[in-house]
Amino acid sequence: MALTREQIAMRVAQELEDGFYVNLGIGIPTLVANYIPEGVKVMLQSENGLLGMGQFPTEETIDPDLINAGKQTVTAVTGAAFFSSAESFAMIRGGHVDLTVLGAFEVDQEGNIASWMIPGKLVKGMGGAMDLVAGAENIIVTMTHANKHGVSKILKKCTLPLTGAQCIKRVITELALMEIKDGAFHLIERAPGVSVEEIQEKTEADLVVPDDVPEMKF
Amino acid sequence: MALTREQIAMRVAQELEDGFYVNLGIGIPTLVANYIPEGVKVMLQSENGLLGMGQFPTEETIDPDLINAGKQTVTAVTGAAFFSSAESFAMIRGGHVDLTVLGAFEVDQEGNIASWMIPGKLVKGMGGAMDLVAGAENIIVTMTHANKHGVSKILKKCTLPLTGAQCIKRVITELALMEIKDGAFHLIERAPGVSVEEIQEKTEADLVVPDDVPEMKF
Amino acid sequence: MSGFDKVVHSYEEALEGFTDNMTVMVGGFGLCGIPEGLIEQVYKMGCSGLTAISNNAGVDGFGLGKWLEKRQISTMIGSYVGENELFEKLLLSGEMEVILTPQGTLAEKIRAGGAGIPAFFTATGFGTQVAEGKETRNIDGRDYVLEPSLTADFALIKAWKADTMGNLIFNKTAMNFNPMMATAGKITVAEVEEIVEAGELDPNYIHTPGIYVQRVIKGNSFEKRIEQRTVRA
Amino acid sequence: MSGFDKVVHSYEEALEGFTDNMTVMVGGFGLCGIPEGLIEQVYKMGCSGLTAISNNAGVDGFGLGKWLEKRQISTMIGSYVGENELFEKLLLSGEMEVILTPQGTLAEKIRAGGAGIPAFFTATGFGTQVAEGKETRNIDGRDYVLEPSLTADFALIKAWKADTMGNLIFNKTAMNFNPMMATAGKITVAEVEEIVEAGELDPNYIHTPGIYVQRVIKGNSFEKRIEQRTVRA
Repeated sequence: MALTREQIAMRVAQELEDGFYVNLGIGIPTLVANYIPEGVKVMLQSENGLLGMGQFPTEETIDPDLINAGKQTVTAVTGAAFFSSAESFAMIRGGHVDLTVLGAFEVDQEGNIASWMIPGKLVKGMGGAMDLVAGAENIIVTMTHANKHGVSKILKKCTLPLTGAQCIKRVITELALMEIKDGAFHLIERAPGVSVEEIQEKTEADLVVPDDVPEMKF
Repeated sequence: MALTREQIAMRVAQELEDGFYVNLGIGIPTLVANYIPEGVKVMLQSENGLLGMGQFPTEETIDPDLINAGKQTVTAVTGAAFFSSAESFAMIRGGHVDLTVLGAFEVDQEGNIASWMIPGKLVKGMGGAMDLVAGAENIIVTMTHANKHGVSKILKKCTLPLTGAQCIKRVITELALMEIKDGAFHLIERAPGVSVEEIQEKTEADLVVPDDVPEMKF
Repeated sequence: MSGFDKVVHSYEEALEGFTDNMTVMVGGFGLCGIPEGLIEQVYKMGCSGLTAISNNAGVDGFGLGKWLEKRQISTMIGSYVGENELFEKLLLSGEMEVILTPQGTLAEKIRAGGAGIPAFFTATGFGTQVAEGKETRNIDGRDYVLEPSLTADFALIKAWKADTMGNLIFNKTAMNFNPMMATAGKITVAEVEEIVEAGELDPNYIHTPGIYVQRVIKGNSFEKRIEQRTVRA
Repeated sequence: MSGFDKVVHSYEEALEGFTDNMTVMVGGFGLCGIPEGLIEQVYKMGCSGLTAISNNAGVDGFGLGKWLEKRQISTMIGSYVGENELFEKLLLSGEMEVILTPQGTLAEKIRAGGAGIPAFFTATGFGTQVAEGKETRNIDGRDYVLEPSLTADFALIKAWKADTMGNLIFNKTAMNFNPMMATAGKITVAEVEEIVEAGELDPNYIHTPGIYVQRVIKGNSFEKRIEQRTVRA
């Protein structure tokens, strides 16, 4: 069975380590915060100027001056710090954030990622995504493996304008966890009940499949 | 009569305007703070991270964490701010300081200044001087016109390693106030009782002398 | 009156000298920490041909969205269009020039402008549209893009509190782009919620020293509209 | 124990992994805001071949002056020799390599190193010895020098207060180079006067967020020697 959005987030959350500073993008990445493993403490960085993002506020504690990068009202945890956008991206660009999780339209086997525009159709702007992919040592991309017509988004070469070049090493989709190295995707884990064949079918890129592909554990 | 150090400082102080942010170097420039004209308020910037430097502390209020760029214990005035060295030089380099006053070993008619080392003999380091001469829109150099042997320090071309190239426009010595333009010094004012001839004699550089050279007024 | 009293008492005075075709930075991230009254005043004045530098362009009908309505902006430099339909329309139709800039690069370009750094290298955007036409260089095995800095004729920013000398503090994530923009405007105008006497802000915790700020105005009122009102049960 | 508890309880622990031939940044301006105990510990350990990055090199017999005594530094990057006779002697004799760097350029090189900017242009030093061998460029009619950034294996800094998570605040002009160095060390060790619980420092006024700080140690005692004791009557 393909993973739900929540299950993708759960699988990503297994990559978190105690003491990590983490930046979670909009969409599925945001959900990761709900599945932080027991005994693991992480600090969430929000690129609009907050280290130590907490849960949503209550109606009583809502504060328009306290939002996250998705413009959602949030809270700050104990030990948080506020700072400017320049300082925030100094952290990101300077490689101080341990893990970044973000979504994508397409990724390819060279490690390129496209996530910010569809020419002539959709222009949301890159926001902080280009800085995040250039700056974070450790990036996980969460995305769907193919579009609703079954067309693969795991490509030999991205077709959309890039967000970053040769920067992506790990991708988690509803079907698989893959690593990119030596110009190919490597299948590391598959979603429970999903066959290697289905993954191959939905992957346009070169896919290296080892003899044994374990199922993800939750 | 040649000006005393105090009189040089007094003449410089006449250049201060109400609302100026000013950086005063070590030596004669420091004395300028004692002669700020009535009705004129200035804020003194100290490049180690203080905007709004005040007078020396009393024995009771002395604080080792509060010093100026000359490493002297000082105080902070009402409305002062503390900040990092990076922020401090952002102010300086970014041209936010209205006036910088600093000393020199030599200046020349191209606007070059040498103030930080005498090869093989004296190396104090440039400290913030190179940044100050490159960043301040408005620089006044205070210095003695010649050394104790009568050798001019107002030169056609500096002989010592430069602090900055083509950045100096105004020089005040114990003998004269001069401006540098079009590759020459221009005599603007002379110290009371000092003859144009004496100034010419002690100036190695090309010196443009107008018909009338007024005396400085104190 | 001291030369360090930066307080002005009307939006007209706050924006004296602001004209058509100027370059203007506007603080804020989304609708958080924007100088609402100053934006409104420029809208009223109707100045056009503006080059606006701001992370976002407000939303339809609020913030910089109002300048878009009146077509006051000829060039927009920002990182995110978001849900602003008019912005997206003007961009796609080419009616307004839009220079989309990565958010961190935008923040750093503004900081650099204020700090007298004319250009710097960054890895952000290498190999993408952002790097097109720009110098690139490999330094110690990594590829970088040379980015020029940004300055502006006016910087319109929002702070929480100011003292009369223009020292500023910001509140929480309403800080965002405001401190860098304060340094990069030839004339920086800070719209604030409260003005206190000099000396009331602790000199150790001032976010923006007064040297960067030319004018301070107490805002009439702040709507502080929320874009994504999210609460827990 | 949480992964965010940065507190260590001995200078040995604070400097674990510090070895010969490393590059080390040391905060402070003159003797103001220097990590006295960490400097002393490196002196005790006797590590040599160090590349030290610090605005000054202490005074004879105190601060980095002690490292000079033991000839622990092979390359010194700083802006000011000042009245430190041994420093001047080692420089003039060539016994120690000294890279004199304008103070503002030094501060910016360190900030850039921490912020992932590998190089930037500055007008400072153009036409002087500082620019020799460096790329220069005329941008919009002004000449600039390209300066590469600096990073270090260890950054040894001094702060006023820390919380257990490594958030720092500095006191007055004892801030100086410390915040930038905190960002540029692979391992940043902060020696502080007081450690408080997380949450006790106001998140709005933290000078250095804990993400930059790997270890925090409460200093045994601070002499805080004054170089120029000036008082008024």
